Amino acid sequence: MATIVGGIGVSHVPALGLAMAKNMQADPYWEPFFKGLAPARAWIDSVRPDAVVIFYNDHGLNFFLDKMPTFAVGAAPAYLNADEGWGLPVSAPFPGDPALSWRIINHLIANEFDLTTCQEMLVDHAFALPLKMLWPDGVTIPIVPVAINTVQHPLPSIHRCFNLGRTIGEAIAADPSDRRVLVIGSGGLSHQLDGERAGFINKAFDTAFLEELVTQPERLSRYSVLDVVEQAGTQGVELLMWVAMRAALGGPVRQVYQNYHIPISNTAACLLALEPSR
Amino acid sequence: MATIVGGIGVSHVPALGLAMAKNMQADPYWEPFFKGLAPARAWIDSVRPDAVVIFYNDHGLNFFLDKMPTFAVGAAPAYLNADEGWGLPVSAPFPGDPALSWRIINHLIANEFDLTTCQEMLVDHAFALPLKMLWPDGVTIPIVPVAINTVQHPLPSIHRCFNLGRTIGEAIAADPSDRRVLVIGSGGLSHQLDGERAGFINKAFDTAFLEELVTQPERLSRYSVLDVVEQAGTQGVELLMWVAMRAALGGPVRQVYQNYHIPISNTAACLLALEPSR
Amino acid sequence: MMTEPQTPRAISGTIVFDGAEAMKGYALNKMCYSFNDAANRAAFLADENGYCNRFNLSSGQIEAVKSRNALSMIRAGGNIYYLAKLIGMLGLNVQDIGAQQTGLSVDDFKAKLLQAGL
Amino acid sequence: MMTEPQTPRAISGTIVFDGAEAMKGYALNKMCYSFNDAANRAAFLADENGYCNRFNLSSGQIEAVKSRNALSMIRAGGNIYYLAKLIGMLGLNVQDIGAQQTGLSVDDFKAKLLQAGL
Ligand SMILES: [Fe+3]
Ligand SMILES: [Fe+3]
Repeated sequence: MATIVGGIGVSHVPALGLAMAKNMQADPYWEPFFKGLAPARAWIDSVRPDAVVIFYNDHGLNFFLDKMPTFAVGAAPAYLNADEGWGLPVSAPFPGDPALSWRIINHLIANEFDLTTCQEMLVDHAFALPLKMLWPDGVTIPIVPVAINTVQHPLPSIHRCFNLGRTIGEAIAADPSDRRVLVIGSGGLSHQLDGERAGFINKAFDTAFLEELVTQPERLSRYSVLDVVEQAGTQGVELLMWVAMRAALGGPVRQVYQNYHIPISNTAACLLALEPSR
Repeated sequence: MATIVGGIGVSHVPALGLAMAKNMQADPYWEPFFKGLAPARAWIDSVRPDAVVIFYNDHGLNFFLDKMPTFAVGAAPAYLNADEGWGLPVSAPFPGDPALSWRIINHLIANEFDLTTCQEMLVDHAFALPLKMLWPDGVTIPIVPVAINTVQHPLPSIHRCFNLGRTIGEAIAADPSDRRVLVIGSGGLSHQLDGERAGFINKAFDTAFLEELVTQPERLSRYSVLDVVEQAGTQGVELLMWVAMRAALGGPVRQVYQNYHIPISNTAACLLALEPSR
Repeated sequence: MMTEPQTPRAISGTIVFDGAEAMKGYALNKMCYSFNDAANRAAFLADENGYCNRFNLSSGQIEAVKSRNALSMIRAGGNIYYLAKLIGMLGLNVQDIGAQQTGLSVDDFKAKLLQAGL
Repeated sequence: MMTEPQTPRAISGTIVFDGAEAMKGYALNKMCYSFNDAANRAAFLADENGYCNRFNLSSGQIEAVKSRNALSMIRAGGNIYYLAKLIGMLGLNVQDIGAQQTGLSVDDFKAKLLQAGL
């Protein structure tokens, strides 16, 4: 049976990608975030994942408002990154895991998730950057992308994203292979790029959110999406990715590592590593 | 408050469109189906709808396997028909009802339907033909399209489609306008175009299905989608549209009119008109 | 609510287009989807091999298309909703391919359909 | 499970991009989405008016784009995820538009961000 070996929550701020492209990881501005990667990489090496499921939000590369899915699951043999318009170098293609994708799709639709399935799918920086940070020499293990809409409201609720993650966790647990799956939630934490409140960051909310995410994630469902907008900013809703990642891990977890830093560009950035308690 | 004035279930066999394009409605082959339209049109005139919600399945015009939604709701000011490749004349644009679309979208996502929303959407013969049949001079009342995947399995279950329809019915009932909404389910009945079983039609199943659809539609959930494939054919799964239409009507209904005929092209064709019992 | 995917089952004379078929048939179906556009239909008719190669069809899929045989195209992963566009532009209708797939003459296939209504 | 849509609420300095905004901003966002393609970025830069008209931007949207003012573009229905592509190709980054939207200098805006971490 397949197992989930752990979960990573991580920010995908485009500026991190530009900093990596320019090899500035050791510069004083960037170092407080990038120093968090070494322990995460060492832990990943120790848990030996051979597949990844990543929850991320597309920023207008693959999806537009003509066909905007709430939840989209990739089922492609490979995923291409592409030009997003603002200068991030394009990554090499990423390997897919269609068998695991279909396992997840079949289980989700049987459990009344109304997926959009994607046998071809361009993946943006929210997908590419976490993988680049965690596997700087290129990721060779196959990946299942799960995109959650954060562009156009109404977004799915925290409760719905929690159940999405939990149901994907069940699908993985029921997989007859011996896959060792790492689950990634890519986004956040608190930030707001648009409006007179641009630059809004809420350390107190992030701290409380992270604490509850680890210890009693079901309780986060008390926040509506608009609560999250109010407390964490318009792009702080990317926390939905973290909720889905945490829910996929199931029951109690051990926090392996956390590195929270303000600011990276306009964002409260974080890397969190979690391991299921056995 | 808006009300649902009735429901129509109707086949969308492309051959019907070709027959209309050639003005062959009175020919002996076509007349048994087309004769059913006059009473339906008269009844529609009598219930005076001023908006339409139509459940239909896209046949590879707007959606491909790169972004295949389970449920997609249109939210466009107008919907264009287009060339589908096999010769049906292209219809004039259809007016949309974005306000009602968003009312429905908001309510569905709040109730944990994971929609794909479409602010631009090409609509195929499954959308255009029923409207053409029911409004031969062109439909001028605005329309909300709801597309249900029948192309790629797993399809949503009958239970899920029932709840989709029911929840759309609730959204309409909660709309503060005085809209009078006609709900259409476009598809079926039993037919199979592909495989050694091509030409499969099951009158006994259709008859029993139609009877239950009217009187106790919840019971239809005992059929899995594969049961429907087995009993009604690979394209008989278009019955999902009828389930959603019926569920939108809510409680008891009165059957106004039914015209079931075998065959139109390879299909058991039907027109059914239902009115909520008051 | 179900908690497990439906168990696949054999339905005689029927291929259920599921994930496995969708993977197998992707290139073929993508080509057929392109036939919504008249210019693409003309390009196929002008250079069938070149057009198939442009969409990376497997050699088996190219053979299936060449054969004009619906069962072969379906077995190569073709989905009838997309294949219909190719079949239509080749001048065939659903009754022609119904006859072809069932091994009947078109007249006998039509008679069988009429029979289903009695 | 909720049974009613969330009640819209005012969040200061914040526009929630919902259905109403999505309808209002469709043309503008569609244009911005096109800027994933370098050729389209070049076409815009070569003939801004012509490019905006090709996407049927309203005159208010064209003015907002011309102003290079992020708040105006957002009020015209622009969504930040799509606007980011336009803003980026105009040589601005999120800190430049953060400063612009909050009426601060870029240095003061950056200082405010640092402050949030203390
Ligand atoms: Fe982001
Ligand atoms: Fe159909």
